[in-house]
Amino acid sequence: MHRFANPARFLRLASAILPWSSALSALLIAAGLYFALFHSPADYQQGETVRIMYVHVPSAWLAMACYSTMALSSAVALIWKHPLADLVAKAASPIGAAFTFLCLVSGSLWGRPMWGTWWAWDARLTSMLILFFLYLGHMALINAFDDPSRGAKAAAILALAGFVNIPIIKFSVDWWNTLHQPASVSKFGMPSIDPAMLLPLLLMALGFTCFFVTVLLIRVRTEIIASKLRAIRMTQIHAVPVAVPVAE
Amino acid sequence: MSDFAPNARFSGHGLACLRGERMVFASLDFALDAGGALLLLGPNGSGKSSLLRLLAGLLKPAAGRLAWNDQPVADDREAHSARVHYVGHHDAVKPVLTVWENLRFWAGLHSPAAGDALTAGALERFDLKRLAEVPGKLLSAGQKRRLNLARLLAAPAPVWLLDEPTVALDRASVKRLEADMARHRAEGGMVILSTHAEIDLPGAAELHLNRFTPAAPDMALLAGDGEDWL
Amino acid sequence: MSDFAPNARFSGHGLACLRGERMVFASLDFALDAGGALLLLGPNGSGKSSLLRLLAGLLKPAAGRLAWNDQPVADDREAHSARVHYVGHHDAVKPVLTVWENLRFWAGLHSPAAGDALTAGALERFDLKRLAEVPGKLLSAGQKRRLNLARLLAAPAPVWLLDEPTVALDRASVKRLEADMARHRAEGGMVILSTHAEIDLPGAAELHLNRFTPAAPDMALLAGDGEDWL
Amino acid sequence: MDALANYLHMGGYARFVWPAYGLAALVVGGLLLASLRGLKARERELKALQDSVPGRRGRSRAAADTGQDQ
Amino acid sequence: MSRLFGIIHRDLRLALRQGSDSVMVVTFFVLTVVLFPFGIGPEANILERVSSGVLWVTALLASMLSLDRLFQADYEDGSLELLALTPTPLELLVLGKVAAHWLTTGLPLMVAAPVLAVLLNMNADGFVTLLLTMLLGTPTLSLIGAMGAALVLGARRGGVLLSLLVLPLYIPVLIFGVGAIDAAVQGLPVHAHLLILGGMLLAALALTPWATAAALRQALE
Amino acid sequence: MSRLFGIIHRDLRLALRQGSDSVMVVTFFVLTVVLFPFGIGPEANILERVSSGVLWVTALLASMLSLDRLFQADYEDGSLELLALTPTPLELLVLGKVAAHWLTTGLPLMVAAPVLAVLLNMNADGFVTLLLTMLLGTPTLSLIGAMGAALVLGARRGGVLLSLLVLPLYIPVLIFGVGAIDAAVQGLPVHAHLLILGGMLLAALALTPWATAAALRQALE
Ligand code: HEM
Ligand SMILES: Nc1ncnc2c1ncn2[C@@H]1O[C@H](COP(=O)(O)OP(=O)(O)OP(=O)(O)O)[C@@H](O)[C@H]1O
Ligand SMILES: Nc1ncnc2c1ncn2[C@@H]1O[C@H](COP(=O)(O)OP(=O)(O)OP(=O)(O)O)[C@@H](O)[C@H]1O
Ligand SMILES: [Mg+2]
Ligand SMILES: [Mg+2]
Repeated sequence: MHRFANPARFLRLASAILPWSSALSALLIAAGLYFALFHSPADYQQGETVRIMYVHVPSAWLAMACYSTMALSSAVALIWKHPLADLVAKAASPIGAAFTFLCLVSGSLWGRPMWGTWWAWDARLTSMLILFFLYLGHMALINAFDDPSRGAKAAAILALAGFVNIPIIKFSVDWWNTLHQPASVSKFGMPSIDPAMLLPLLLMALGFTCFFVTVLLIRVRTEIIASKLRAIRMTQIHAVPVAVPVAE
Repeated sequence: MSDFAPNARFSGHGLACLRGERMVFASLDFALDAGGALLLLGPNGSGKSSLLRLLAGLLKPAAGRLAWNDQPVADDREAHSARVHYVGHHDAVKPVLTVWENLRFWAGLHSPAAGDALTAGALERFDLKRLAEVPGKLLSAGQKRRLNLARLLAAPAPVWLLDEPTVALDRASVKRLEADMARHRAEGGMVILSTHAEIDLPGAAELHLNRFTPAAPDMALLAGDGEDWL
Repeated sequence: MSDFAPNARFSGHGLACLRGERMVFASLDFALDAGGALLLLGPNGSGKSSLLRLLAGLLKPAAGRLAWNDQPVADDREAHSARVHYVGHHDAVKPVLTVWENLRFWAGLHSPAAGDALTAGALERFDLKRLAEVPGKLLSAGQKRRLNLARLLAAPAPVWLLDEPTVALDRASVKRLEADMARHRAEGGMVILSTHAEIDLPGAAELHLNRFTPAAPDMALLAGDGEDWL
Repeated sequence: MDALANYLHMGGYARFVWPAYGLAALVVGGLLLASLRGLKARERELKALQDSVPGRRGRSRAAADTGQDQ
Repeated sequence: MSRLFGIIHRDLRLALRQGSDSVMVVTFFVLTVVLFPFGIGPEANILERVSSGVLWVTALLASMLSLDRLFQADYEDGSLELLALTPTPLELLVLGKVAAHWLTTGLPLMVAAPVLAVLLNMNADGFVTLLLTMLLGTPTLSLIGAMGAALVLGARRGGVLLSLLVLPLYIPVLIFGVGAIDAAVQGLPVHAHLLILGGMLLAALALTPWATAAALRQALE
Repeated sequence: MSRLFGIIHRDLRLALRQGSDSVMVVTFFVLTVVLFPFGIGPEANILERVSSGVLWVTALLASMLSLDRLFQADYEDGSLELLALTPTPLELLVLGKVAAHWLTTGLPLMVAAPVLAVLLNMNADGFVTLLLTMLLGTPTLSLIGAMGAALVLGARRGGVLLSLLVLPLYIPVLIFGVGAIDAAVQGLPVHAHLLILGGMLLAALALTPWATAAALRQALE
């Protein structure tokens, strides 16, 4: 009967994880920044602009990872009706939207010096823009219904349907010849990138991930309290003594 | 129609219904055998319509399960849909289609067995034959309701779920509906019906919905106390 | 409220109603004095709703005339509107406004005399007070209907035109409505009501609408040859 | 000093690199702050509501207890 | 009067709660204008050349689409019957509804227009005129559109045809609106255009409420 | 299968009787396109330059606007509940409804497009490609739009939300549609564009009915 899973366990778990994840993310991001800004070489082609990579690529990865989290928890919510799953999806989408935005803007800032244009209707860029709109739509849809459980279900369906976009983002550089860089770090086998660049990249990516976990836990906790608030108000409105079972 | 089998049994166990995050009823049980009838009673807002929608398969129970011959209904939704007729508050009458077209469409969609003959018979039975070519928008409230009820006869199905079916019907039509329900039950069908009015449904079991107030344990998630949570 | 005068009289003479090129009734007469009640009866499609809409001023009579204290109603439509309350098949409940906002709006629009106190009293009377802050879309069928009926008390008007008002109401609410109608009549109001259900309206005149079949010779042209229809 | 200026100059790409990092800081910091503020606000609301409904606490606890043995 | 404000207040509240119209119209306006660079290509001079036209055509469409259902919801849920039965002239209620509608759609449209004009690279000389034409033009569109919406309610099947009849009435607004902006961009005087737009507004204000109320009454029969 | 045709048949009949969607969409399409010369001015070369973009943007809007009410009427009058309760997979019924919708809107749009292309001075080399892109693109738009319409059933701000959900997903169709026409006008090969449009149609055909049906089921809860 996980339909009514007790959130107490989740909250205990969250309280246990939170201090670690927040400390770890601060540490990793600090270290990543140090290496990114002071201890990595400029690229022989791209010069100093390559430093944008340490923001751009981790945020791109996180944007996609966050959407995948959302899609996964939406599937769990639809199939097993686990109430926490809905809350996770709801908590995740603003985070994902923020990082997608960061990826878009940093990519654009990188594109200007590299390609000579802020924007091009290239497959990867377009699909990333669509991801951003999907996040916005998800957030809007969740809040568009008077009954929050309906909003959650509609948004879950949207999240799942929109998941097709993720492989398109990932593989668009392989399927179409585009302006954008093909995978060099995330390739299977040996990454074709200078280890001095790889280190800060990985540090930043891990730091962002820990940050994501931290904020996600905070937001899920907020959502749990909010749903509890709603339940209390609802029982006040309907004047039904929620908890007094009627003797038959 | 194997579903009209004399040993058919439609039952629910431990059903709970959440609407708008509010528990409307919980741990509700019922069982109905072929030929049986169940009368849902209760004041406004007690959850009669919600229960009927749940039995039809439009709402998923928050807890508990529905069974047909002890097979969970959830296993084969389409078979369940073929078994039930649901008549709700809305009449689903398209204003621009004629009475005949409206009925024929629903009958054909519900069962391929339904043909023109059955449709004509149903119209006849509900005294709509002379209106067959009239567009839906010209019907009075009671005529629309009768058209909606005519689906019951135009495409046979063993379980009738009727949400306040006598609303807007004149007395002659109510009498006819009562006779139809009796015949349906004699053939092994079942009727589950909510109403605030008098209706003649001999031998029907009664389910009083106001007795079920939201029970506690399941609400732990939504309404539990602070400390358990944080 | 001068319209509540004890010698007020609402009457109609030779009324005829055409709907969709068909004569629904013709040469209908009625008269109602302060404190009186008129019960409209007749099978589905006999023209009860049409007559009520006509009395409200939504439909224009094809023939005949309506009068208030022997003044033709058509002379001053706005005065007539201020005199009547019409409760039809639709509930006019906005899903996004709360129960309070829904009622307050209609009351204020109908008469400037209606204030918060009357609105609150009407909600109380129809057992909706605890739902005052609930948005309309969460109401059950009977709750919506009660909200619609609460207009009657929130902005006083002498003539109540009620089209099957007990539909979807539970028994307790029907009792309350009956009491309200009795009090309204005691205060000099009038009630005209159509129904298929039992309702307690002591001393009400009855108007059987099936008695008026399309007869008038001059209408033969419009009503077709009649055989197709009735 | 020159080294710093030179560094900040980013090989002529300062106006692309620094905004990228600045925005990243804004996004990360903003998310964290907004989420924490939301949590605090909800917690306050809950507390206010629970204080304003005396007896709720006891009742729901009793119910949870009876609930177990149903 | 208090009833006029009553209905404006309620319609504003409805619009804000369900947000359908106002946000919808602005979103539609913004999204459509943003789609154009995708379709036409981002070349600045072409965009500039077509900017006033695109803005006005889109504003016209946004207004027309939002007006389409101005009375529909009230008609379907029975509110329109009750409105017609209140002791207030229906013409006044129509004016109230149109005013509420303009406040929630025309006004946001006006606010959004200069921003989008920047996006489309419009010459800055045209901005003030753009705002003025919108101020005079959008209420006219609302009034005419309300009449169309009422006609559509009454005649179900003929509805489309009747709305077809209403649309041509929009074209003069479009022509003088765009004309004024183009004149302003080229440094020519714009008084004449604005006067004509104002005249159209006054005429619409005087005539359409009657026609609209009559059409609504007929729809309720 | 006979049920699929049953629902197509009924929806076609409904559309033809009340004429709302099909005529409305084509009217909207034609009027909008016709408004452009008024807005932009009749200079042939500028019109030619923007013709493919204007046509596709307008087609997109027309399709989106007509889809807005695809399930709405059935939802409000209770037909949708009954459809969900027939022993036919809801996915199939969704396909039927979308097919009927495309027949009454997408098809007329396609027929009208070349005529309007002439009006906008489009180079004749682009006509065949225009038709082909419309043939592949408009069903995709209908399928995606149906999903959006089902998701927003019963939502506040349904209309805006729909455009927010659907327009971004329309952008690829727009880009490749316009791209193909521009390529054709310039004498370049168009296979690649058309293949991608075809791929999008197949993907939409395979995926959206499930999502739409799921969304409808939850709207009925
Ligand atoms: C607005 C424009 C841009 C967007 C939306 C964008 C989007 C993305 C995305 C989604 C990824 C992650 C892909 C994956 O993990 O497979 C990525 C990775 C990357 N991007 Fe961008 N990008 C943009 C501009 C640029 C520019 C201008 C450059 C450099 C010239 C660039 C270089 C890279 C590199 C090197 C990677 C890492 C690839 C790998 O190793 O997997 N991006 N970008
Ligand atoms: N769509 C909905 N979303 C949320 N809550 C709802 C919804 N529909 C109904 N409710 C609530 O669920 C409860 C049960 O409603 P339901 O319609 O089942 O009652 P009912 O017994 O049929 O009442 P009536 O006799 O008035 O028809 C009511 O309190 C109502 O407020
Ligand atoms: N909008 C309309 N246009 C044309 N004809 C109509 C319209 N509405 C109803 N009718 C016809 O007018 C006749 C009277 O309808 P009316 O609704 O008045 O009946 P009623 O007595 O209220 O019936 P019920 O008991 O079913 O509510 C019916 O035969 C109906 O077909
Ligand atoms: Mg009910
Ligand atoms: Mg009636």
